[in-house]
Amino acid sequence: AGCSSDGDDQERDVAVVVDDERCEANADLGTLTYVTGYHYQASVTQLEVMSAEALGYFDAVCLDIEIQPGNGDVMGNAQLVSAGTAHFTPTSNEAEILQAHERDHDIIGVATYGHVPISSLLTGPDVEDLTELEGQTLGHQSMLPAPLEAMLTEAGVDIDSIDQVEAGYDPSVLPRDQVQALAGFRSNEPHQLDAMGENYTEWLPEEFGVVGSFGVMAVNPEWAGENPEAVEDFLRATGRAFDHCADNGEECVAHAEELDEAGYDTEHNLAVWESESELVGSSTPEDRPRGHIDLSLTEEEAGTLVDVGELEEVPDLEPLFDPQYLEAVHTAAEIVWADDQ
Amino acid sequence: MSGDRIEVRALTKSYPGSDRPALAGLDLEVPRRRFVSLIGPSGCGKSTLLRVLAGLTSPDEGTVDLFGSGPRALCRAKAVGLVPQTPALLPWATVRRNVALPGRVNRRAGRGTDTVDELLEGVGLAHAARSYPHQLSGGMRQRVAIARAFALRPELLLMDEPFSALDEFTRESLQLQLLDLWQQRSTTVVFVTHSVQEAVALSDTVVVMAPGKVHRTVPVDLPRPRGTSAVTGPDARTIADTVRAHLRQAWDGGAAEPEPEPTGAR
Amino acid sequence: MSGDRIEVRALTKSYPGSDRPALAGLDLEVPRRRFVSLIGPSGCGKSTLLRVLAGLTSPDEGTVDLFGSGPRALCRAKAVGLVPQTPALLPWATVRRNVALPGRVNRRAGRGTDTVDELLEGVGLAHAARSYPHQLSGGMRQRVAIARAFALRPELLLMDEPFSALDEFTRESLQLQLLDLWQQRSTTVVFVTHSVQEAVALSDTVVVMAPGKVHRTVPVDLPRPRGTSAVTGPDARTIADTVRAHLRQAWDGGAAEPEPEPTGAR
Amino acid sequence: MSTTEHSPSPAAHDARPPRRRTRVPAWLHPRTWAPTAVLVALLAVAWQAVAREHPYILPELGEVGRTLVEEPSLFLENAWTTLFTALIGVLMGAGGAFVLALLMSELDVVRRALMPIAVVLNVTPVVAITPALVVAFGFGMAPKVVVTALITFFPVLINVTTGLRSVPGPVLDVFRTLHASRLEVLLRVRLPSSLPYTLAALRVVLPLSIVGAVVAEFVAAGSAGGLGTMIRNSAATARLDLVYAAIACLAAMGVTMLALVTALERRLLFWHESQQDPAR
Amino acid sequence: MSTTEHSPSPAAHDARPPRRRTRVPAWLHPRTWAPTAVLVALLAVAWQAVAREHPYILPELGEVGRTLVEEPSLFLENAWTTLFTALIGVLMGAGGAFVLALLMSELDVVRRALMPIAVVLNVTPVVAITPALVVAFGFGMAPKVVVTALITFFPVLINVTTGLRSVPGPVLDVFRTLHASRLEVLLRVRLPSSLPYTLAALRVVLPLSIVGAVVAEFVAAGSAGGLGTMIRNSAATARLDLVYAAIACLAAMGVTMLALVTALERRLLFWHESQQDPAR
Ligand SMILES: Nc1ncnc2c1ncn2[C@@H]1O[C@H](COP(=O)(O)OP(=O)(O)OP(=O)(O)O)[C@@H](O)[C@H]1O
Ligand SMILES: Nc1ncnc2c1ncn2[C@@H]1O[C@H](COP(=O)(O)OP(=O)(O)OP(=O)(O)O)[C@@H](O)[C@H]1O
Ligand SMILES: [Mg+2]
Ligand SMILES: [Mg+2]
Repeated sequence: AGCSSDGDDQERDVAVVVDDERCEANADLGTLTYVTGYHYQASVTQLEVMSAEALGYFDAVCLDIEIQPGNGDVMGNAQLVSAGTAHFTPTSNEAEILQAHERDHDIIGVATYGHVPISSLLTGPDVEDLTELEGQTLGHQSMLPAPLEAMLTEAGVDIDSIDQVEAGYDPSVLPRDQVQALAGFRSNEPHQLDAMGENYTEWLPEEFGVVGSFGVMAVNPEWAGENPEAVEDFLRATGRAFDHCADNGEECVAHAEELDEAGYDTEHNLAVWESESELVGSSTPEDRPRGHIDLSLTEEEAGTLVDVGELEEVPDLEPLFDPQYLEAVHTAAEIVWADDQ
Repeated sequence: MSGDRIEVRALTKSYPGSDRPALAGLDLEVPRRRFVSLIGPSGCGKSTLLRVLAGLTSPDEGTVDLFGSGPRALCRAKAVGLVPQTPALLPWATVRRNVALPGRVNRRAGRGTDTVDELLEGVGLAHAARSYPHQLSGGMRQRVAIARAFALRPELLLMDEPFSALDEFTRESLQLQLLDLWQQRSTTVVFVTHSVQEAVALSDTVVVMAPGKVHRTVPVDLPRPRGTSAVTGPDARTIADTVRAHLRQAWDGGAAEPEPEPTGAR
Repeated sequence: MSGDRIEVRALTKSYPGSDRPALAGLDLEVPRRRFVSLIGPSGCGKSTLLRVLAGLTSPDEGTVDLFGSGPRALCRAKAVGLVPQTPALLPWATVRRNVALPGRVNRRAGRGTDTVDELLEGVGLAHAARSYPHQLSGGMRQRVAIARAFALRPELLLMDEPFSALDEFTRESLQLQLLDLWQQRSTTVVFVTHSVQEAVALSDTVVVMAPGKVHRTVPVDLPRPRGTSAVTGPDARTIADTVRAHLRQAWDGGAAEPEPEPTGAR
Repeated sequence: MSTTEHSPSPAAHDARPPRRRTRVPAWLHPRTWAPTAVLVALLAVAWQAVAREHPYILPELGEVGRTLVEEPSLFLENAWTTLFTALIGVLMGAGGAFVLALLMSELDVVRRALMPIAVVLNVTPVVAITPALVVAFGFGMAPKVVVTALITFFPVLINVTTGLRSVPGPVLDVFRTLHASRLEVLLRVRLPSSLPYTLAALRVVLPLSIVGAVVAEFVAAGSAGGLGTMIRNSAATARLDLVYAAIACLAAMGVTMLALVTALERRLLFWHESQQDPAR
Repeated sequence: MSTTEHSPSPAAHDARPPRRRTRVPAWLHPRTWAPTAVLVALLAVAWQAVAREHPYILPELGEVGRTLVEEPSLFLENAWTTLFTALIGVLMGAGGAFVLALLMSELDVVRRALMPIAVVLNVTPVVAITPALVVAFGFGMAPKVVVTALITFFPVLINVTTGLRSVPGPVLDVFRTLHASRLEVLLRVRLPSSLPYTLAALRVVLPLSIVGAVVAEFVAAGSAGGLGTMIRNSAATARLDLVYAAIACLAAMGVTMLALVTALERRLLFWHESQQDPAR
């Protein structure tokens, strides 16, 4: 079952890598809940958590992590974390941390894995310029991601003239021509449309000079402040798992599939993982640890939010992101894992 | 076999889940325009016979011939009036609308009807025309059902203990109206009653039923119109006593369980 | 004002939405152990009076004293048996369970009851014990209701036209059982009927009602036990004629609408 | 030692002079509203206690009230959007179910053919097929109306079907001897007989239509307005005061609808046992 | 020229020898299943036509069938998850409603106090409060059960309340003279009288419980399995064959539940008008 956290049936030959005191303190916290963003999808910030559990890395840091599948509602998850029902949850990008903050949810980002926007805009193959979308319909999932809005603005599109609708998670609305443009994740919808054999054009925000991020791990700041070592060790274990999964995608996706009960599209998820982890690699500077937070980039991303009217002003970012947990478990770009030494 | 009578042959009817048949080979002949009373022990099948005649249930075996056609054909002609044993009024309709019902239902048949007000006055319910059934006493409800059956001036009038809940004088008045109707139109009346006296006073023939069968048919040879004297006279007495004797036989034979009878007549 | 009688004073009862009161200042006294028949035109308030006596409805004005207590107190003692005008059986229960009902309900009152089988045999329904009400004829249902009321051997037995759907002999047999019950126990019986003959045959007193009121009280001074001869004898005739005359008056006075009466007696 | 009972009291208020009844409307009497008022007050206190402890579960009532008062037109407009969808939906759903129930009760073939399909429709979670509905009906109001109609369809179908069969046998007998057509039996007997069931279904289904519209706004792509959209957006932004203010509007709509059905019942069912004097 | 009617036919099959009836079970007779079969076949053809044209609206039936057959255990397990939630939910919801209806029918105070609150609960779109429910009840089955219970509560409450009031007056009179306690009247008269209404409610609410469970799986965080989760995920990946295979499972569950209620009705309502010979 998805909520099983000890999985006694699995092989666990990983030794404890933290000292006894720390191990005891972590164990004393009892079961901690991580709620995924969307089901058991093999995204960055999800697959490595599921794999860390399966590979026994959480056991190695004496954390008892319970993995709960989310339903795709980021703000709902933010609410769960603020309320203390869950302890860790991913958000799609840093902007969502700001938005959650705007909405009085108490969460902060502790790691940002991708440093380019993951959103992309899909249109039919014959669209040559984004201004052609004026007067057309654009579909999104609950709201148009800020990077895409910024991209459209950059491209000189009069956004007000575009009819925006919520189109759900089924990308086939695009080839059906119910929408002429579709907001999506570049790791998701394109793969689906490819699988359907449909033609489309993908528009990437960075090509219009728009910066962004994806794959943010968030926690409740108050709880994290009280239990910094647990947050550190959570990041340690997932970082370790990321390393493993970067080379063993198939194995890790199989771990995710294990959790799922309702039918898992392995192929699609492997594609998601591979494209996202690749983006993480390519957007992380050589000398920085994976997941590092670059507040200057964040500032810029926040700026686009202000430009598109999502935010009134760029808030004080310091309190909303706390890189120290991640830094504490890395030396330079390498994760600290006692076993290795 | 001819169009001028009701002819029922070897009628058999068992209700599902019941061991004793309600009708067990019943034969009956009623010439047109005749007034026939059915009398018999409780549960002997009188209501069932009436339901078969009205085409409301079909017999397991046997034939029913009503003036050369079948029960359904006669209903189709709007020629059948039924007063069921329970008044069966529409609870959501006023007395007036309940009585007006036959005139409204199936207008195509277009049979003339008495005006509703006359009918209501006839049964002494003019003052209650706008009441609803739940505001009526038991006898008043029964009178509404009677008025409703009279409304069509039917060719065949089937009445199941219509006067059982009425006091003697109301009953007398309604009996007279029934006889009126019967004589003005060529109505044939099949009348179920438990009152031997009533049967003798009204009918041409009294059919005494034993469980599932006709036990005996007693002709009532009294002149008409029958005044109070004729009905209470010695001839009537004799006939009533005959009927009563047959009824007694039917009752004794039919009671499957010995009835506690202190007189020990059995 | 004393514990040995039913005393009803100045009873008034109007149903909402009705212009004529159902009871209009009715006075009645019934000594304990008396057998009283109520007779009166249809709709004159007999059932309403019974419902007041049973505590089922409360009068607008007037007092009800039942042997020194009120209707509810008497019901509480499980001393009231009611046979309503419609049988009111539980459709989902067998005949046997329907009759056994009073014994099961409110066991605390712990009044001895006849065995159900005896009761069923008494009303001639032993063979139908396992039938359901919808499988019974009208008269059979009525007999179930009677057996149910007998089951408690109540102190006050209120019967609303209990025998109306029964043939003469079944009726006779049940009358005898009723008298048995009445004599064995100190039962007081208030008995609504439309049969003058039945009223005279059974009761100590016949109360003739006019709409809303007691019109006249006729004592029946016939010796008991009353054999067939006593009931059909000249004394009985005289009493019956008296009752009938009063009933006629009540009927004439009460009928708000002129009834079509060809005899022109009015 | 005699006891006289002036009013033997199971039906005690029969005895009161009727004038009394008409003078003060029943609903003004404390007996009518006091229990609700007391319970509501208690719940409010409990609510506040929870709200103070767990701001993520419930908002404070004062806040909800303030939100409602501040922008009444916002709520009125959105309520109207939702109500409109709900009403059209229930009209189609309940209306269709009613007609179908009539057909089924008359034609056994129809019943046998359609009942299994109705059941399948009923267990199909509409939220699951809203994407398909949007594909089929576009982004406008249509898919929402369809969702509402689907949700309200089944309770009406079942109750009316049961009701149409609940006719006393002797009444049918009389109609049969009158050679009433099936249509006449249907209109004059079966339909009125089924009224208690139909009205019970309405009681269930009218509030349900509001839920249906809200759920549709929730899940159907392309919802610009309506209380459902408002609730979803407010929930996403953790504006619980807005969420519950919207729910309060929904509740008001639901209660009003039920009151209407109750009034209708009084008018139409005066003859039915269920409407007789409760003290009998 | 005389016509004799052997079987005057409105109740024609009364006349058939009863043996015939018992030998072939009714449901085996073509009369029973043919209409459904024909309509289903027609619908299947129409379905296929749409599916070929618009693969995004409906999947081809063959595919759905293949999906079902390929991994039966997947569907069985998820169906069981959903069914379990649904059953616990309906047990709580319908059970609670039943008990509350009893209380309401006996104690007017309870009715006046709780009815408005029940209405408010009924119009509260549960999807709107699932996040709060998850916060309140955690990730497990509890919030889903609560959603199901909330959805199934109201139809039972309304129907049972109406049913408990539908008792013929004279029967109550008899019980009153027997000085039956309120409890006895309730158990021996009101409850059996309300059965037709209660069973109609069950017919509505059992399939509804499945919908409730599915919706809950849809919207509540922490759903790893169940047909609702399956439908959501498959819809997101445009696997319409999986979606409709899951819906087919739901339909099968719903139809089975209804068949059970029908069987129950036959057993319990033999005495009620609605169960009498349809040809009377
Ligand atoms: N529920 C009611 N609402 C209004 N009026 C009623 C109601 N019940 C009875 N009545 C009226 O009260 C009067 C007396 O009725 P009641 O039933 O007592 O008569 P009854 O003497 O028993 O008549 P019957 O011999 O026909 O049974 C009648 O005029 C009747 O119309
Ligand atoms: N629906 C039914 N199911 C089973 N048995 C029935 C049904 N209706 C009537 N019977 C049985 O058929 C027999 C005849 O019933 P019927 O109603 O014809 O009698 P009846 O002569 O009218 O009696 P009563 O004078 O009491 O009205 C009875 O024994 C009765 O139990
Ligand atoms: Mg009969
Ligand atoms: Mg009466």
